Amino acid sequence: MRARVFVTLKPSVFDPQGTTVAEALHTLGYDSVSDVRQGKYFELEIAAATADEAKRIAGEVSGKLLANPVIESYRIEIADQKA
Amino acid sequence: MRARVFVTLKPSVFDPQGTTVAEALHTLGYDSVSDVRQGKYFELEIAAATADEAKRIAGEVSGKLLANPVIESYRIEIADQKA
Amino acid sequence: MTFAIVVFPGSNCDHDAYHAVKHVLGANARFVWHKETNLQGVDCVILPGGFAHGDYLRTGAIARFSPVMADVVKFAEAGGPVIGICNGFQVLLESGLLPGAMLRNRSLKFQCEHVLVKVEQTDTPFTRACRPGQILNLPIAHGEGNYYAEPEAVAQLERNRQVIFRYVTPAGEAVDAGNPNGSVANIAGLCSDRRNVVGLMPHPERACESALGSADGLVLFESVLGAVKEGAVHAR
Amino acid sequence: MPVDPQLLEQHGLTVEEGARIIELLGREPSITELGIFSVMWSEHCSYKSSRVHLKTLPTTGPRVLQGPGENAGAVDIGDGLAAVFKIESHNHPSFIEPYQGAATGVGGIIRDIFTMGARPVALLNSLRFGSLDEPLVRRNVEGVVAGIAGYGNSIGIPTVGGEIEFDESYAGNPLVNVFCLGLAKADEIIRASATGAGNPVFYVGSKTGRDGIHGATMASAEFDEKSAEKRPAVQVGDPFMEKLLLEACLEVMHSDALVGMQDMGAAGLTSSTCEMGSRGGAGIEIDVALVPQRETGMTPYEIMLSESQERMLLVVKRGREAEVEAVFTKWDLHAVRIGEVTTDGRMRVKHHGEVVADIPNGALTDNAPQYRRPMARPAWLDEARTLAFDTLTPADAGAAFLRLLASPGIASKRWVYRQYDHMVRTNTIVMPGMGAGTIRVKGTDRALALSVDCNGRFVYLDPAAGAALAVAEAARNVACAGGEPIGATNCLNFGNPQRPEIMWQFGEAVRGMGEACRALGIPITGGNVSLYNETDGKAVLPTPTIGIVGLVEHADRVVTRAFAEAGHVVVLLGEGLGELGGSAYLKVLHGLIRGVPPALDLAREGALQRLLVTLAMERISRSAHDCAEGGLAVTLAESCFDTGVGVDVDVSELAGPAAGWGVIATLFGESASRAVVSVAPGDFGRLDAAARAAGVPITTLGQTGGDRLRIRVGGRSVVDVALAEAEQTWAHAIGDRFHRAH
Ligand SMILES: Nc1ncnc2c1ncn2[C@@H]1O[C@H](COP(=O)(O)OP(=O)(O)O)[C@@H](O)[C@H]1O
Ligand SMILES: [Mg+2]
Repeated sequence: MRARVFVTLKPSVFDPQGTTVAEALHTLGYDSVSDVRQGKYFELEIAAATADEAKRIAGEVSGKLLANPVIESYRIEIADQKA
Repeated sequence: MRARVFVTLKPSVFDPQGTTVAEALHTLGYDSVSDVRQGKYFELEIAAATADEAKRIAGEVSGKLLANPVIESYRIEIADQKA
Repeated sequence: MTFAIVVFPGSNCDHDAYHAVKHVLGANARFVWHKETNLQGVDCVILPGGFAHGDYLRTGAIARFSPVMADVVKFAEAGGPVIGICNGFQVLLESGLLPGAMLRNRSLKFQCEHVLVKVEQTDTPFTRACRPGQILNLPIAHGEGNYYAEPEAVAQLERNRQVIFRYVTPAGEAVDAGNPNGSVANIAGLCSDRRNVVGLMPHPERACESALGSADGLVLFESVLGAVKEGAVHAR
Repeated sequence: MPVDPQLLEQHGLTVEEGARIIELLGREPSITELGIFSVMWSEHCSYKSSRVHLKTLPTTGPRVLQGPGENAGAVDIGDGLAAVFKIESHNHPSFIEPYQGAATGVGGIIRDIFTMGARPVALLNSLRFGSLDEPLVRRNVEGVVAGIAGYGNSIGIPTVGGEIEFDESYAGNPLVNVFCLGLAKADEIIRASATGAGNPVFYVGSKTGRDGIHGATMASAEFDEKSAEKRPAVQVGDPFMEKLLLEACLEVMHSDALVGMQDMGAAGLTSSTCEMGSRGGAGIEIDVALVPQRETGMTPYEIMLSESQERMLLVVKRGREAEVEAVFTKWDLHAVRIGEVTTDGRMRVKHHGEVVADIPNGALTDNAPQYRRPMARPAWLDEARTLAFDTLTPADAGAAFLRLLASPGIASKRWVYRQYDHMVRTNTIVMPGMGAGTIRVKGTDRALALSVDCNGRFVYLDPAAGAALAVAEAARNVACAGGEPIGATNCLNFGNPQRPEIMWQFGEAVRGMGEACRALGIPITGGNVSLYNETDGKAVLPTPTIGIVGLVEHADRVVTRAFAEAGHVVVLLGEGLGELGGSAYLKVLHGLIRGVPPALDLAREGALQRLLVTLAMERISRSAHDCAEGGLAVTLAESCFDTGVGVDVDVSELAGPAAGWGVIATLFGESASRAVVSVAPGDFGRLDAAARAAGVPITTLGQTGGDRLRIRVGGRSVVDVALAEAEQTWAHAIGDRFHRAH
């Protein structure tokens, strides 16, 4: 089963990359883009019987390794079943 | 309007980060995870009248700046309308 | 002869390049701020190492939109010699002046160390003073120097003899043991199809004086100095 | 607002301190004022437990241009130039978030240097972690090293040296101390003071968010389960912003439009506003509504206490604003006027014109509490200082030798420094791993040799002696390279000062450090104190790290640790007394931190250091390496590595009986004031004469050459290994403990 994990900085945490990208976009003339936040995106192939099980494994893995709980939060989607 | 952009390495490109994450997961005992690909994830706030317009802008921005077409591809979703 | 050293916000080897060409080589050098739009009067352009725009997003991704880059492209298209070192190489890749892209080092770590690099081609303005097959001891210092291009693109680079530097072992072999970062075909540096634009990950400007551990990098700057003096290369 | 005990406790203040605030203000403080007092009176900013001791350190000397009291110290290095340097800790943040904690530590110390008008040119770091066998410790190490690399590499300042040690006591409380050195024209040093009533105060750099609120108080509290809750306080570093700030500030300083500037580090806008006013004998009034903000709805309290990184406060001459603004604009930065200098000696904070805090500067600085905390020699110390050799079986010398080379404290640190750009700026003439990190000073003949050191085991067993030994070792390191030690900075890492035994360790260490620096003529021009380094009531090994700057007269005569070629004569300078107390041998082979640390005779130490400088500058020594961790055997091995020149020595003259503790003590004892030096045979006479003239004992051990490492006692080889094998063991011990070998 295919799991997608989105890791983003917690809202209160400063995102210098996003800020710099937003500035670059303004320099390029994209003034309609007002805010950019940059995060990480993972695709995992998980051998699991059910979507719930895949989600559980993805959650564990995210909490332990993919995301840094001190500054980041994560969200999981299982390919054929958004959650 | 909120746009989400996913940038991933093209399938043909070796992903050193994903490979390392997969190895680390196996060390931690997660043998059910067989393949990991790591990409980037952006959230953009775009001032646009319609979702289509937001999508057009996000597409331009991704093609020009957020993704490097030599190695990466991208996908866009507008917050309230998955695409 | 005058070198232009482009300074992007976040460049940090600009002063090192300046020191090498001005105080070691004895040529003229001037800094060109990235917002300037005129390279007039320069004979060679150096895009120095560093972290332009913090290397945020991707190395070189934002720098290639700097105003000065339009003139750098013009200068290159007119045949002028351009060298991108480390971050400068990454900017050349992003701006399409050289083909391919950089991935993270396969160690996933920044690596700073001396490596051995073999000169594969001596018909570029930056290698013409080298012996064919000469092995240079040069430092690298990068986190994303793992050169990648699609197999057909690499084949074309090889056909056109555009691979001018390769990482090698002390025995001079371009095998995995000599490859510090995972670059395809051990590629350490390239030239454009017209051969006047050169990019490389190692830092020749850090290896121009024996007090710094190696003076092997000086030959690149001597090469271009000779090429310009003899009129072998210039922007027309 | 009435201050109740609970509110005070949340602010890390005692009831007595609360009463004192009311007395100083003559009224109840507002919440913003209470926040301001809490950070300014925190241990981190007020040095309330340590100041009485720090006052005893030697801080003056003919070369000192700036002693303690400014953002960094400065010493004269000739040619009209000053070396500006300081060390700082970021221990607690680096435990909570290793990458960002270490990265922002680097960012902070760099700001301290360029705030003085100096261009930062070198970084070093001193790190302590738990055992590398623990997966969590390894992650911590990876994060900290990557964070230091991420920040330093990006901003383009080489990390030219440092140290890293491992001991279980640091598992829950690693130490991350970062040293930075910059160069300035001696007559252009900028002070962080605000003068000239009516001069505008500018804010420049990153916008202010809710980052790190109460970071300074966090750095002043020990860890327990509850500290996890303080996590949202984590700050994220932006080296790119700092690079812009660095270039812009240095450019602004070249105009004379600037009056003073200060970075906003710990305690952010609060400490910068109050300290600048206080140093200038003036006051500062600001309106926090004018402060650029990243988040919405921030209160004056939050704005004043935020520890967002990469921000500076500047005082500019009235009428010269446009010049300064133009420089920042060039670097894509905005300088924002947030207030002005006043004459009344107060820190006045407004919010949309309404006064929210109004405090005399003195109440926050000079009148901050000072404690002479009780001290007591720990009851366990006598026991720890006894070493019953008859209960131990000495290890086989050859096996012990390899075990020591493979122990992370002694093994090659290449896995660490390979991640640091140590060559950028093209000044580094002695790379990390080859001795004291040495940078040439372009435009002069000179170089600076830099070293940071501390052996926590020695300090634990005898704080005064241990701290003195740290000074001796750091100074000896720079002397080996050919540098005369001319200035020092310290970072004093200890446990909870409210425990008398910790306070005793602290007081003793400061005393020992002061004595050593005085005897060796090395002024301490600044430093940093980090207390409360404890986990669940267990303190780290007391770790008073010292950073020393050595001045090398001729850069082209610098000497490294490695044997240059075969056929050179190898000598030992100084005397081995076979002292095993606190040694790496006891720790690694027997798991013990016990005994009495080596004796230190400061007069002999000084003589040795002067001799080492002479030998290098007169081109007599071809290599020089000080004997420290692992003793003579490890020193000899390290002298062989990297150049691959073997060695064959006979230590009979030094050894006691040829078996048992005599050999072990000779090979692995860590007696002070020793160095292994090699010379070309033709230069031996000059060496011998110089050593005799200096009154330094000299013993010829053997010579360099071959591909083995052989140490003999009498006719018998006690260590005899292929150099390649020993070097492999040493080179890969740390890297192999991490996942990827590449
Ligand atoms: N251990 C010490 N020895 C000598 N001086 C010290 C020590 N610790 C701190 N100082 C001095 O006290 C002053 C305040 O230090 P600190 O609060 O760390 O500075 P900042 O907050 O500006 O970084 C500095 O001048 C510093 O040099
Ligand atoms: Mg400071």
